[in-house]
Amino acid sequence: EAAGKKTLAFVVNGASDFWKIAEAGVKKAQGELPNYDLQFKYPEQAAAAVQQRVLEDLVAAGAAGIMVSAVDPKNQTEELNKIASQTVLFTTDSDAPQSKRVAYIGSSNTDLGKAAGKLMLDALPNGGKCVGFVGLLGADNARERIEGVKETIKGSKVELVDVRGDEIDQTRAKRNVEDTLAAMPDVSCLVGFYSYNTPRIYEVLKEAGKLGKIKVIGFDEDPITLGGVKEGSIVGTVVQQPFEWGYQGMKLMAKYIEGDKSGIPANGIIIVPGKVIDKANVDDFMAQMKQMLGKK
Amino acid sequence: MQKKDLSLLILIIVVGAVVAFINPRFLLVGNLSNTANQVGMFGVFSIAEAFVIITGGIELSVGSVIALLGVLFIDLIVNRGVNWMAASALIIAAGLVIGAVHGALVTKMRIQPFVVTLCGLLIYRGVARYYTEDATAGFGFGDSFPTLEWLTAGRTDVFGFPLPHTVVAIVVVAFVAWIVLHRSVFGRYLYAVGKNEEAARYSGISSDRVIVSSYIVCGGLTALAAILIAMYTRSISPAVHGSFYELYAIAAAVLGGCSLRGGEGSILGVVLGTILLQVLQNLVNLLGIPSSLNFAVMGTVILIGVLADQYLVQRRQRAATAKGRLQAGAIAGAPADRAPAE
Amino acid sequence: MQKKDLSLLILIIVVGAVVAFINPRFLLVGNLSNTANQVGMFGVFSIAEAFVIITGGIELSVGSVIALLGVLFIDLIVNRGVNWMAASALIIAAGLVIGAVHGALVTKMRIQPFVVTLCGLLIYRGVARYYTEDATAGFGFGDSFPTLEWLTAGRTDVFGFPLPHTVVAIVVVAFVAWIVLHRSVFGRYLYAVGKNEEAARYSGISSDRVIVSSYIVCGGLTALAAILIAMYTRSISPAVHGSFYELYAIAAAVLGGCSLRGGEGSILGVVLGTILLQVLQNLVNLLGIPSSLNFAVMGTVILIGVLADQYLVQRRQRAATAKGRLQAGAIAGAPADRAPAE
Amino acid sequence: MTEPFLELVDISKIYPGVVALDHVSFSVSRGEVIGLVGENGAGKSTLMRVLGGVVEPSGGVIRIDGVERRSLTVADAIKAGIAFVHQELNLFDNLDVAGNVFIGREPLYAGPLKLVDRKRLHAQVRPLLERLAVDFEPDTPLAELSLAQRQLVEIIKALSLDARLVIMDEPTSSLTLTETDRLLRVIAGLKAEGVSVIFITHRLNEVKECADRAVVLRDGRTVGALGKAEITPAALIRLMIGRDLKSLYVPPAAPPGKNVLEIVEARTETYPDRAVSLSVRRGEILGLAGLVGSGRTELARAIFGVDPLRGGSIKLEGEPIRIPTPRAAIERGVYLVPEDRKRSGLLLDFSIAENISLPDLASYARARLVKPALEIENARRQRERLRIRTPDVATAAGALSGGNQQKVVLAKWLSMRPKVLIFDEPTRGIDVGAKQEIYDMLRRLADSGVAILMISSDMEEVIGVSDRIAVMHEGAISGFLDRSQFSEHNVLQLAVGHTV
Ligand SMILES: Nc1ncnc2c1ncn2[C@@H]1O[C@H](COP(=O)(O)OP(=O)(O)OP(=O)(O)O)[C@@H](O)[C@H]1O
Ligand SMILES: Nc1ncnc2c1ncn2[C@@H]1O[C@H](COP(=O)(O)OP(=O)(O)OP(=O)(O)O)[C@@H](O)[C@H]1O
Ligand SMILES: [Mg+2]
Ligand SMILES: [Mg+2]
Repeated sequence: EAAGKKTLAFVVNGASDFWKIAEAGVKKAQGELPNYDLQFKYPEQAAAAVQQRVLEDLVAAGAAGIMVSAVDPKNQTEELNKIASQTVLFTTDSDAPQSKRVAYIGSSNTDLGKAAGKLMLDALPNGGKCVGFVGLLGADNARERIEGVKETIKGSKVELVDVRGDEIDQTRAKRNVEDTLAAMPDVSCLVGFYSYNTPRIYEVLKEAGKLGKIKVIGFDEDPITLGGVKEGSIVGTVVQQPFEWGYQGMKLMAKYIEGDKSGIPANGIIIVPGKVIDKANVDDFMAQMKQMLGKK
Repeated sequence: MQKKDLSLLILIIVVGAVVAFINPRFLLVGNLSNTANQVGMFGVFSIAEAFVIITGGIELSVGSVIALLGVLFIDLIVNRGVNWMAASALIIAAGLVIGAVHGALVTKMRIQPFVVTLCGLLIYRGVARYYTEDATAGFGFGDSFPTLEWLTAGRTDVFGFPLPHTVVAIVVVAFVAWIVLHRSVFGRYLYAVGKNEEAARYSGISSDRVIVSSYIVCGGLTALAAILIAMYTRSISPAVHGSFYELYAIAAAVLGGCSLRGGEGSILGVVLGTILLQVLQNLVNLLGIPSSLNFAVMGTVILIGVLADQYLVQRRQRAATAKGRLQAGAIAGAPADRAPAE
Repeated sequence: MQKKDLSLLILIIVVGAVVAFINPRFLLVGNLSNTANQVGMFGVFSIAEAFVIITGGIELSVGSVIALLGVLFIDLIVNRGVNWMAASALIIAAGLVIGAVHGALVTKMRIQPFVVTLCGLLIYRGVARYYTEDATAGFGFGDSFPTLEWLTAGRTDVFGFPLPHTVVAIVVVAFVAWIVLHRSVFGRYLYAVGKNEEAARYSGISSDRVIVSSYIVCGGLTALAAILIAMYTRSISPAVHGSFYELYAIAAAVLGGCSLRGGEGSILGVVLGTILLQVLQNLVNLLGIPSSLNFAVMGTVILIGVLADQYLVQRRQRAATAKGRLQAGAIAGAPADRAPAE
Repeated sequence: MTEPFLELVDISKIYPGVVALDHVSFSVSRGEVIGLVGENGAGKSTLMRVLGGVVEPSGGVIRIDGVERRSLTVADAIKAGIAFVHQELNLFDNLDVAGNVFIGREPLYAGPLKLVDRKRLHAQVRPLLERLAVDFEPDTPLAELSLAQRQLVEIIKALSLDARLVIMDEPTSSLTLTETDRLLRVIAGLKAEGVSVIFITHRLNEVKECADRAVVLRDGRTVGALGKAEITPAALIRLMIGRDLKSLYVPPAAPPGKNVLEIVEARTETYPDRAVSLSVRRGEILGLAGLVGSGRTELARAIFGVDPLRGGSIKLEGEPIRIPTPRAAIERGVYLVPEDRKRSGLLLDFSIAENISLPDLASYARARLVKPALEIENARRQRERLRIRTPDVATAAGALSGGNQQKVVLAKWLSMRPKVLIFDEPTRGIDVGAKQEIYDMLRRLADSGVAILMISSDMEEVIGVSDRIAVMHEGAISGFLDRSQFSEHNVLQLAVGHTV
């Protein structure tokens, strides 16, 4: 490590493509922050204990600032405070409002869920039965998204009858969709709550020849999801802007460490709103993504 | 068919009947076809595992190998434009090499199979994650390999039943494995080495070669499973893809009558074990059991099945002894000067 | 200290020295204290596992038990307002009961330990998830149990080193386990049953009782570990909490010289195995190795360590033979009519 | 004779398909030494296992000191003062000698913790080791002992019990004359102390030497008892098999031919500085005698390719050959019948037919697929030829009695074309009838041109069967004896390293 360079770390809650976008944001920030060494950390498992370990080790290694997407923010408060007492701590993705973190940068999963709920209402004017698919049923982001959806569709004829979990096992994710089609012939819309759920839904419907007959609403920006949106077989997808979290977050943190605290609002919460991608804006979004990730 | 296999079959039928009774949609062609498809994929690597278990070893890296080879396969055909046949050959070759390395470490370096394959479990997943930088490897939208897809993930209509090609794969693999294990010289050697390596050596069997071969077979079959599964999910997050699959494989093998002490087990049993596990998965979704209870249901049914089987075995033994006693009575009543039995 | 333990210690020291050389922050008091804390928690359930492995069994439900009992513990003290001492006692009792059930299924019903504990793995996690409806169980903000927290997650300054109390726990547990295993009659029986159950039975040892006891000890210690870990993470997502910990435990035990065939292993070895695994985890984070490579590094170091050990063993054997030759030479030179050696 | 303190009345034991004991009655008095003999599978071990609490009888009663019981547990038996040396070793490789001897009865430190007092443990074992004058220590790990040494540990374990009755199930099967003599003296000592001994053996001379009474079992029933004066091998044999046996030694049909196997300066792992040279001729039975641990087994293992040869060379029919693995040996027609048949000779869970075909499976296969019909057919042939007593060649080899198991091992090799057959203790644990059959077989094989190397610790057998004897002492050949020089004295002199 070059002498004198301060380390800023971005610690995520598990490995996924989603965080690749945030990493791109961090890389962009690195270009503008030559005096810092920006690190991007994936804990080897999406478990609080594992992440805690990564945080402790980062503090031990002398990180000047850490931005973390806590696995379980509600209950990690104490531990996060321990980290916050030794270094500058930002949270992202899901907040830990009661902790001593300096700021939160991210979206509100409940809002994202509400946006998806609106998509469902629009897609099913006459109502219908919906089933959702998610990786970890118990995770906060999943609960908040589901809550947002339920809140929005409450009182309408659209119904979310079940949400199936798959432990982030793709085989099971796909299988869950197959089994749902078998068990409920009258299902009229499927919702993929995690980024990989929507592509699995898309594939199963394609194989069953039901594309377009059953409405699909997704989250996040998997290429297949976007392709489906473009094709018209997926109603729309609700995306967050992790690139901005990484980019803005790192720059804010550097500023904060240098003593400039103007970028932080009083409550410490900086919401980067999500976006609904549908057939109208999908081309623009795809172009933008390509540029962000620097892909060919 | 061995008794063990029969009781497993009965368990499957009982579970199936109960599910069909509660939700008749269980018997829909589509659902059966989906379940059969899963059995195809999981069966291939469960049979792979059985080969190693029969020689008294264990292979814990199945899941990680499936992740690593799956990632490589997709990378080869999607990003590097390698012809899919060449890519499949390469992947299978890689599986064979991995098996050979495990076998060599176990036999030549005399490291416990558990340790060798545990390190494999850790290393291969790490390599897969590093290689993709933790990104998901997958087909882009519209990427299409019609022949490959038809071969691996397609279905053919057979008298109105959409038969998944993975089922064809498992039938072929199981048939060949059955011949090899239960009919061939090599299979006999596998059991002999698993039962008593020393006695096998004294009979002129080169047990090291047999053990290495079992790992190689396992590696090759696992690679085949990796391709089938990759083509099914069409996307692989290297951090989680296939994790815990080694437990599935071992569970299927053990349910199917393999003993972790080696020297026991039948191919039919392993296939039935796989079917049971998949029917249990299907049941949870079809009966609308909360998915959090998925594993618990699986565990409970397995436990009940094993307990029932054990109970029946013990009853059968008692019956046999009772019969023996009757015979003894008859003998005791025979004239004392009967001819010696020699 | 056995030779096996010694080579493990040397491996740990070598790895530690290399890490410290590359990043001296490894030796910071805070870092060492954190690593020690991890060793404390993981060591307790690794020792638990070792008890079962030594009798020739295996316990796969460690991780799930840690999840289930952790959830229950937090639920008891946070939501049901049970006194923490009573709650701890209840949890440990639950662990003992789980162990007793496993032991009974293994000995009385004669079901393979692998099957029994695999079902346990599936069932307990399912129950934990169902109980909490997949929600995370944890302390709310401000919930505070000062004595309990101090006892389980606190640290005491010892000559400037913040000694985590989990280390105290592991030292006590290891010491007692060492006495029990290596000095007491019960320990002797554990090894005897693990090596040759039939012979143990012929010697008047009730091997069933010994085996059941080993599962009970394992259950109790796992419950203790569950409490320590719950108090460390302060939150438990039942779906993932403690998953794979059984592999950690088995790996630590096997690294520490336990054989999965039973009858072998030492407590010191298991503790050293745990330390090695934790230092490796620490290393990945400290050296800024991409965390995707975490497991790969762990696997590689273990493999290299085992290989080196094996290499040394083989060299030592060759050396011993050479020495034997020398002694034999001396005998050959002795007068021919010396007293027969009988 | 005093009143019997222990009585077995009408004991039966039924295994699925087998009646192992059929209303056997049996009693033991104080200070009595009883020889229990019978063919393999007669039920001797089963009867004793009932007494030792290992097997639950299907019928009958056990009366100890007037108290009647239907069955015993191991703990009951130990409490009643019964010590048991099992036919198969029951020891722990992961404990030392002392730990094995006192397993289940460790001396403890005072206090509730039940900690083992290891000093006392070792001290208690030492005098027992001295009593049998063994060459290992209380703290020698068991894993380092040879089969015979392990057998001694088992005996010591039984002696350490201070029992009223010591049951020894074939304790001498792997011992040489020296150890056997010492053991017989120990038995005499026990008798003098008022301890009773039940002694099972297939070496009938031993019964004559030590027993006050001999009980003969056949097919699970008592067929007779002989008082001390009546015990002679011939009388025992008549009771056991219902006819007389001809003498052991049958001279070769033709003088021996050319050297088939030549060992030149062979060195083994344990005695790398001792070299062994010997040769076996066509049609000859070369006996290889020696004390326990003299390195005979190791030599055989090295020739057969199980262990590496540390030097020297092997010639087969004049041609130097290298045998790195058993496979190589088998391909050249050099076969070994190992001394530990349960561990190395047989796969106990495999059927008889499968065991026989294993070394030569390819010839029972077409296109690499095994034809079970061929295996069965050959196994049936071997069953007739060797008179293996089993109704069905598909039974597991483990279900056979010891003698029949040994015949299965033999059948393995006789199905192929042997050039050299090495027998390591060919009749360990085998009854006289079967012994006779095996000796006949050895002679017929030799006459058909096979060169036979027979390692044996049974003096009678070495002298009775061999055409020539080589004696080993501490890893080297201490001398050869021709038929004219055969005598116990000469063999023993060479075995302890003296010359004759
Ligand atoms: N566990 C068992 N299961 C079934 N049959 C058995 C069992 N143990 C013994 N037998 C049968 O009981 C009969 C008596 O066996 P036992 O071992 O008592 O003979 P033995 O007289 O000791 O013979 P040997 O001289 O070969 O030791 C044999 O036919 C044997 O096959
Ligand atoms: N498994 C073993 N492990 C260690 N040492 C052994 C082992 N087997 C034999 N030995 C040692 O090797 C030496 C040679 O034993 P070997 O078995 O060849 O002797 P033997 O003449 O066949 O005598 P016997 O078989 O009657 O004991 C002995 O000193 C013995 O202690
Ligand atoms: Mg016997
Ligand atoms: Mg020998």
